[in-house]
Amino acid sequence: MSGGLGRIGVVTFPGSLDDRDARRAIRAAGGEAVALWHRDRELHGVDAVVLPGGFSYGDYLRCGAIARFSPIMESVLTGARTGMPVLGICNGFQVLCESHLLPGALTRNDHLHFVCRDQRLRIENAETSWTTDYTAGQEITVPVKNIDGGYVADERTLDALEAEGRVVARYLDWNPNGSRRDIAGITNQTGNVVGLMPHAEHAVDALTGPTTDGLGVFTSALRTLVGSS
Amino acid sequence: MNERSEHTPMPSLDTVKHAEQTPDTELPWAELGLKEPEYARIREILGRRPTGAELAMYSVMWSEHCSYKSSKIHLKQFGTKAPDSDALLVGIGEQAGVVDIGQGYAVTFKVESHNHPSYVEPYQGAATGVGGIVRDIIAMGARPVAVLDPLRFGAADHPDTRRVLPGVVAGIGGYGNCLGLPNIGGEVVFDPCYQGNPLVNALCVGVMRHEDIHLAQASGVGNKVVLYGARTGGDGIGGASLLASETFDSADGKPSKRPAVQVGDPFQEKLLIECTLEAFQERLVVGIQDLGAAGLSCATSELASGGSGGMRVELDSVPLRDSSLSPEEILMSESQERMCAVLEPDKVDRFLEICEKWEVTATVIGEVTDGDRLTVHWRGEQIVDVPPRTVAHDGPVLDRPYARPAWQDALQADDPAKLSRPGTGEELRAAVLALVGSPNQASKSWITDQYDRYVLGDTVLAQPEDSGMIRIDEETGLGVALATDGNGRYAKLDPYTGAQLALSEAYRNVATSGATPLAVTDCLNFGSPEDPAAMWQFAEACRGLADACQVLGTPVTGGNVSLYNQTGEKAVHPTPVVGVLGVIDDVTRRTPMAFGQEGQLLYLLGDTREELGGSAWSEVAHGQLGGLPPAVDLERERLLGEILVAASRDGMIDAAHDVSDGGLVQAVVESCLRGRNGARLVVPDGIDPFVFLFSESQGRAVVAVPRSEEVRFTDMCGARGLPAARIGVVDGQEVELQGQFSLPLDELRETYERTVPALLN
Amino acid sequence: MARVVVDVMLKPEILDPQGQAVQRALPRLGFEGVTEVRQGKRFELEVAEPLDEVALARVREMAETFLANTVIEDFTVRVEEPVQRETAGGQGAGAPA
Amino acid sequence: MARVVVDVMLKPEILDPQGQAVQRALPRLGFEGVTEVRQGKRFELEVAEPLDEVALARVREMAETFLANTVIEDFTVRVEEPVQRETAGGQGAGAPA
Ligand SMILES: Nc1ncnc2c1ncn2[C@@H]1O[C@H](COP(=O)(O)OP(=O)(O)O)[C@@H](O)[C@H]1O
Ligand SMILES: [Mg+2]
Repeated sequence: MSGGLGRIGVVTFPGSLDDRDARRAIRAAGGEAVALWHRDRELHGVDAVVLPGGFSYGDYLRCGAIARFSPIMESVLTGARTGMPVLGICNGFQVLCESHLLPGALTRNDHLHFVCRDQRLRIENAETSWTTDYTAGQEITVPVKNIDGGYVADERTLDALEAEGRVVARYLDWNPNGSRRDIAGITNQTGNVVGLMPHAEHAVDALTGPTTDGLGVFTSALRTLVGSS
Repeated sequence: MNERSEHTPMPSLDTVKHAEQTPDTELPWAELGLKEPEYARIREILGRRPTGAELAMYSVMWSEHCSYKSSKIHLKQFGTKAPDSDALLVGIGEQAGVVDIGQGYAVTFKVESHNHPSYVEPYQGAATGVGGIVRDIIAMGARPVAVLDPLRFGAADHPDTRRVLPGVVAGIGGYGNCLGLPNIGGEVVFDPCYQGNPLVNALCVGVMRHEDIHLAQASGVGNKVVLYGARTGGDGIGGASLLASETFDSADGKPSKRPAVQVGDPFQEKLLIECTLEAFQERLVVGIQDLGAAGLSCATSELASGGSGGMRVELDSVPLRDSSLSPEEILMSESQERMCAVLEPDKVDRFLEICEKWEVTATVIGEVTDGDRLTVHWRGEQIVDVPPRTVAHDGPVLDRPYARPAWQDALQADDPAKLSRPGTGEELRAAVLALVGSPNQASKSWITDQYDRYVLGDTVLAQPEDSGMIRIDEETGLGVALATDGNGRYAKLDPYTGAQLALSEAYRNVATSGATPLAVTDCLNFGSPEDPAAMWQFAEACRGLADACQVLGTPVTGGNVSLYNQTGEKAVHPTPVVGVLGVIDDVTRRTPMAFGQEGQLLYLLGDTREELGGSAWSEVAHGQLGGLPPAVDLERERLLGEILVAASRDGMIDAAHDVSDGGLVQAVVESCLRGRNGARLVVPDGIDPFVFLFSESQGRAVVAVPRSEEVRFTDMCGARGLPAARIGVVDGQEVELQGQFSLPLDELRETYERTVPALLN
Repeated sequence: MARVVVDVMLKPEILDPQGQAVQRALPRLGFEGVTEVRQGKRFELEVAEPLDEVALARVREMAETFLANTVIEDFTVRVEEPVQRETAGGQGAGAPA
Repeated sequence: MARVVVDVMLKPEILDPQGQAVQRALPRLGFEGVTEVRQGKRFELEVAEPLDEVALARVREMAETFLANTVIEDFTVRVEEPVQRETAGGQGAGAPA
């Protein structure tokens, strides 16, 4: 890790929306937020990357399908494969699935509507790069907002995710999008890449979010970076 | 125009020269919606007959929609009666007014209608409505920070509502969510009068620094005019196609099909916002204008008349989506997601670079000239040569006849006092449940959950709070609050009072959240101006709103008029929708609506009289609309507002909710449900329990006061002369009216939440 | 069971932002020579036999009033033999190409 | 210019909420006898000639890597004659039905 603060990059694709919020959340967690541009191949020395929420390329074709081919994604893929912490939130999760960094895909919500709600979740895996500041089984509330948030994968993949403890978070009370097995987030085999449908970055300040429960995602990553430096 | 036989055949291009040579050629001005004197006036201005392209421009710009010809003389009052306000930086007349909110920040906001398109194609109509108002805000130099959507639909259980509402809501959400603008408020009202004519209004608010205000003007000879954004297609050109078919005098010269409906591209608009803001930041732009109704005709003539010189436009440079478009059609096209910027020549390259960065198509289409003419060229020929002001601003002004309709007296005489009322506790209980579960009073979260309220991370309050509140400055906590209101039932009973009540309520909603109301925008949705009754309603509403703004000290900074809202002879209720903007120095001091703390004391501020005309109760219990609307007391509204703002600033209250349609009981139930706490209420002496619960007297709010603050709070009210009656306490899990009834929160929640989903799923 | 396919496309004069976005992305992905892309919907309906003229007329009515929004979209209805689709690495039969 | 059509459908084992919603709505609208509906996408590409095997292979690659997400979707590629579509009140020719 370079210098004092952990440097976490946030990629802006055309149509990214929650990039500013992700940067604010990183700062709130005590990190240094670095804006990254989709056409740039350079990661500018960041220690971790967040792919933010929004509608990259309007989510035309499929969510995340066009963004996945951005020049910067090559560097993100390389980084991810060599252990760099990568978090995809909402649209970012979709980009990670389209890039095959994470298995499965996100499809149209079962009720077919966009939904914006405060959502209770259970953290299932507190050992990924982005969840060490939680405890397994901890319940948190953060906003969900999506229209293509239904997580799908074939049964074998789902079983494998369960067996390997790669389900990071699950919806409680109400499944807002018909995700298989109430899955709200998953991780890769090495735990450095996490895709999360709910918007942790919108729950870092009680003034503007329902809770501050999302802060832990960003503090976790910063702690991971310190640990590995 | 099938019979063309009598007309002199025209060459394929009607140039200025050709028009001079063929003074007697008749153009289809009537089909383009112009009246005979208007056409004569155009001839007089030009000293010859107009070319087809000129006629296209005048006809769109002089249409009701663009010229405000029926409404102008009434809207004038918003200027002449405008209260002195230090806050107003840019007044009426620009795309949107600009208000000073302190600390060097300015805010611009405006509400607009997209009613008719939303009936034809609900999703796209509503979506493009959001797109249009957002471009208005960017064109002032502001970054859009939030939207609100006041909506009116037909009866909740009518099949047409089932068709229109889901599409409208999905369209507003689909577009706004994709732009990344939080939706922080609005309205949903059901009434049979809107069947076949829903009202889809959209409000956008944007923020800038004082020095960044941009106006629509093209000054500086040699400056370049750049068109950027979407390619131009045959959208919304109606009459111009006709003109084109007239001009192209050959069978296969007929234009190909033109779209009946415009499709919005929110992604394109998002890019447009980003690249415009980046250009502003680098101070590249001299003048800017969005392309809305009347497209290039509007943008070029307004930019040119706003500046000091003339303008020359090369129409061949306009990037087209459909190569069969005629020049008339290109000038009239209303294709979405386009903007026009005026730049000094040495800034053009940098501007195009920014557009390229955001993958936005941008083209130089003209330049500012030293004459005072707007000229348009096509294939090397001049097809337009006009004084721009005459197109943009010298449209006809009509003083249409208006008259109080004959039925108004009978309507006002139909007093709800004669309606049977609940008497016993049991009956009151049932009436409360019926009210809370009625479509107009029930929870709208089926709708508002389809809107992103979190994006941008500055939303401090959003639906179902009284107003939406946005933090503007993270360091200081400076913020703005917005609310929209407009009760068509009240306005039907008395349009003058109805408009004032719309203002009163929006004003009160803003103050209830702890913000000081500063300025007003309005969308006036009325019937046909050709009907003297509708015109009277319109005139009365304007007069009412202008008078009330004067008293409250809140200038109207801009707005929109939507006329012809009717199906056949049947007009919608006169529906003035009023948006109020307020400022709050520190958003952490906001007052939410939720009764969050058990044991806090409930106070009702203001006076309760028996006022049931136009009330929710009369609608729900009897399907009745008659009598007089509640009395307006603007001085009281102002005092109430001051108390609510002071109480919020000094931490004397923990919650507040304004009392409006549905009366006190509706307000208390909403605050209880939101806070997950019950309330025990006592009817104050001298009031009938039914009136206490359901009256819609204005100038009221219910507040929750921590016991430690009670004396300080009541002393303040007493000293300022605001009646404050202790009506109960936050307690338990029921809403109880002592000695009458009690209602478990669970039952209330069930009733409140099930109605709208049951109607729409 | 018979399979009926209803294709719904935006009318040619209507803007198709989705198709445009796809088309603009193609060169970046190294696919040249595609001058236009339109994106529409395909519905596959399993319909009870017999699929006679009456039944087909009903499907056409359904397409017109429900599956397509004829204000902005056109549609086609046809009965189709089930085809085998290509999947990843697709050596699937595909349709006659 | 040749027109190539790429149809993309969710794999049979993947839940299709949109198709399901359509299917559930049909009886309410008075259309009986439709036992299943799947909703997918149809892309119409205008491709520069000549559309030989090499060009078609490129289109297939494009479909596989981009137009379809083969984790959840299957696709078909075919060259198509332009058909006339039905519009409202549609007496349009339609395709062979
Ligand atoms: N179409 C809408 N979009 C966003 N918010 C809405 C909409 N309709 C209603 N709301 C919100 O729901 C809440 C209740 O609305 P309403 O009863 O009209 O408020 P009030 O009577 O206080 O003006 C408000 O916060 C309002 O902003
Ligand atoms: Mg209110």
